[in-house]
Amino acid sequence: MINKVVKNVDAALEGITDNMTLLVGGFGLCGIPENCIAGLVKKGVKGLTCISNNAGVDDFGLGLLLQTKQIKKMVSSYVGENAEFERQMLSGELEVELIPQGTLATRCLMAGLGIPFFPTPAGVGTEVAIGKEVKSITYNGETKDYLIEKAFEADFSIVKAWKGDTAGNLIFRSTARNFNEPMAMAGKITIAEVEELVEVGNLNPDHIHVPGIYVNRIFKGEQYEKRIEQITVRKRG
Amino acid sequence: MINKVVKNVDAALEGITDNMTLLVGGFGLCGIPENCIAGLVKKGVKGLTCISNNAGVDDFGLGLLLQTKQIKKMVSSYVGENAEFERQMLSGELEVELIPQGTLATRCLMAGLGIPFFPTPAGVGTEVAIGKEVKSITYNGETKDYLIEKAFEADFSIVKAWKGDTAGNLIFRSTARNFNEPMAMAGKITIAEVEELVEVGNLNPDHIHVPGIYVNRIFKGEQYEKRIEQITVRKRG
Amino acid sequence: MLDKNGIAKRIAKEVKDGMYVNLGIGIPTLVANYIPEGVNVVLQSENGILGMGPFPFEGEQDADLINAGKQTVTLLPGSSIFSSAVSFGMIRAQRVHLTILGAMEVSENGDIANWKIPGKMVKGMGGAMDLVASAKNIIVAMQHVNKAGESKLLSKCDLPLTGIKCVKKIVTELAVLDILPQGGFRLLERAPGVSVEQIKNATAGKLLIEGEIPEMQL
Amino acid sequence: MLDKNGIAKRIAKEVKDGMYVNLGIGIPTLVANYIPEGVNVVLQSENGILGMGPFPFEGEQDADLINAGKQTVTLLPGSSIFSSAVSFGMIRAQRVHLTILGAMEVSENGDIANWKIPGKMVKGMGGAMDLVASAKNIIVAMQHVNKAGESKLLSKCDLPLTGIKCVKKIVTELAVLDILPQGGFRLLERAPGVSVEQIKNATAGKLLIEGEIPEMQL
Repeated sequence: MINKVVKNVDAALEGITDNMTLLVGGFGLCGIPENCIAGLVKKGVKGLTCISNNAGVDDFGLGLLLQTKQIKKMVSSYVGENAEFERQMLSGELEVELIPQGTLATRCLMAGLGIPFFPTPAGVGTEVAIGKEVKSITYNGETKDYLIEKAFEADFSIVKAWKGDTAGNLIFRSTARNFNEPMAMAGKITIAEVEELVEVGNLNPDHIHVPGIYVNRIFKGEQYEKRIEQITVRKRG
Repeated sequence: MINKVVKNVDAALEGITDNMTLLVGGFGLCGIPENCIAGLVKKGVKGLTCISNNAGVDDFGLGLLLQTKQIKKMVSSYVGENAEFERQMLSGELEVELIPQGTLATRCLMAGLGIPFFPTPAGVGTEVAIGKEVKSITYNGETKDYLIEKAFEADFSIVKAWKGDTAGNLIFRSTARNFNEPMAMAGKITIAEVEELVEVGNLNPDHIHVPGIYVNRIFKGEQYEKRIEQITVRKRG
Repeated sequence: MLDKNGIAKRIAKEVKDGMYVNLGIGIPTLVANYIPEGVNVVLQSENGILGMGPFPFEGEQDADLINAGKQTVTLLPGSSIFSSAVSFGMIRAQRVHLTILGAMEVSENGDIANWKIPGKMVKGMGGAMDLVASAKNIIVAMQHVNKAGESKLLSKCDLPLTGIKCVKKIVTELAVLDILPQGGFRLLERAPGVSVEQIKNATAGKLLIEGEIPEMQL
Repeated sequence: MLDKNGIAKRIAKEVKDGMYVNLGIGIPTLVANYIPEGVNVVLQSENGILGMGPFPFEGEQDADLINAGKQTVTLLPGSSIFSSAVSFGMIRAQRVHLTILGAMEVSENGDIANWKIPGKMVKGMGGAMDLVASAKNIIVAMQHVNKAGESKLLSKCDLPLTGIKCVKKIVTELAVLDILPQGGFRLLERAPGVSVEQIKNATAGKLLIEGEIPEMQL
């Protein structure tokens, strides 16, 4: 097997320089690569374009990189759980591109599958369609318009998994899978941080969500806060 | 949960009529829906178009449906482990469309993802490209030609899984996963036969390969021969 | 006139046995509380769940298990987990039968606007554009008029669109209406105590009233 | 002159530490036997394996575990299993670094023909067209001449093509050659005991010979 283990977050982030484009996994604060984000803050790279479904909250997730003004542009489907984000966007300091969530996820998957563009009906007739090729397609007897969307071409993917092995194989836990799975497949270089790093032979090959071939570097995160954005509970009857 | 269980193979195959197009899972004889194929022989439907990576051997797999001349057309990537197939093809009784294996798999996956066409470089400059749209695309700095291929529009998908639950969730075992996973996602109606059918709650939601939403009917196959096409072994040193 | 729970209760009657359903944030989320026993439906959450259950009991919340509204939830027996890419794949492939979501405006040809108000902070469309572009059946839960008393059922939407020609049915505090293939809001039911006249006054788009309009049964 | 195992042995030297490799049926399969200890490579089988191991011990074969040649195989620790769709996805996305496969003909501009002979029973291209269209590095293991003594390294392929401008290197019983970006077979090494003259006579396409051609080190 090919060993993908790097010693720590600094080694994992090697080669990330100013003005690069990063795919950053997670949905809300669920399954975000906490250690890599902290590492990027410490590293101080600037002018980043971050493609991530959300932009974190003020003091956690990508919000940390917004506070330090390391992000030039966000590509997301839903933002604004974050006062600093709003301030930077309204002041024009931060560029924001909003795209449909399914388009975002699929642009990742298609990068991982080597399919440079794909049609989707999402956004037809809306401002998302501006400047995009529109094609009328009949499929399964239904004719409708589709936008032609492009697979991402990001420099690095940064994802967080539950378990990983030294060969880079990843297993996610519950809805922390979200964008981490397609983004892990999409980057030119994929960095995975995991809660538990095991030797090869300890993961069932049938349970692996992302094969190690897609992962260039893997390390065990030092600690995980795993913050919850909205705790919603019910009382025991 | 929505219960997808049907009582037996006959109930599972209900609605399959002459001249329909079926996606049939498996690679070689590995992971083929043995019980459904036997059921189709018994049912006697004719003029079928079968999309399947291979065409079985003379006395097993899709070869059984060739013997009874129920197949009008095969769409496959590799055939001919089968004398009757060869005879019917050479005599013109059987129509054969050969397409690249990755194109075959991806045409299934894209159907399951609602993406009616996609570009692939496979087959550019070969006879596979005849009559197809060719597009020059620059992706990740590399410019090359791609063929535009279409997602399948099959009437039924017939797949075999290892375990399934009453909600239609499927788990495959080892390389019996192959085309079964994307084909399960691709049919207008998907029929899954399984070695073990369990009640909901017995499968780990993180281990499921095909979510039950894609599966319309599920049943436990009566028996599995699981024949091996080429036993290759080594002697203990 | 219905309150939010009343609207949810009425929409719940549209949810049929055997459906896979995606519920948006707000009133649509409440619909889950009114689906009758014996009607087996599976709730999809677009961040990667089929078989979403109720909120967890206090202390049992799991940071790795949230819904598309970022709330902690639970999984029912028979649930499955998948990536965001597969989630929108099954939506795009029309395996999710029914989408219920909120709207700021709906037009008489079925256009919907629910993500952006020019001049205000824009949070994004999330998965709404994907859902409305693909779902075969879309029911909108909304207020018939805005706070200024202006109709939100228009001949043409003023706000930036989320999707076009997609809404099939609307349930408001005043009425149930469907949208005809050739265009126009067809009045189907009145909310308890609401007159046809009130609905007429609250609807700016083309309203079709044929025969006697019954009162909703909740 | 090399036998099949000799060709495989020579190709094995092209396999570098850290590579993901797809081996075709025939001679390419033998390459696995000659990869030196300490060179960590992962074998991909396009039916859905990364980390393919050797054939199983007698009696331990598993009908659910085969390779793309439909032979029973084993899995090494650290292997993973995936669908055919993901398998060709990783091939198309160029995550598989090296493809080694057989050929009936190769042309001086890197075209390859290896799936069809007109008039004979055609079995199909399997995954070959996908592999040659996407792999960044393609090495062909083949006989320099056919049974009739005719060269299989041509200026232009006669047989139906599998892919165009894709072959990077060729190892035959006589020689190692690479294909130049501008076209032409460049002779790199002679098989033990084979003269440049023999290779010239066996090569119909444009052959480039620069300086002294060393004998292969096996």
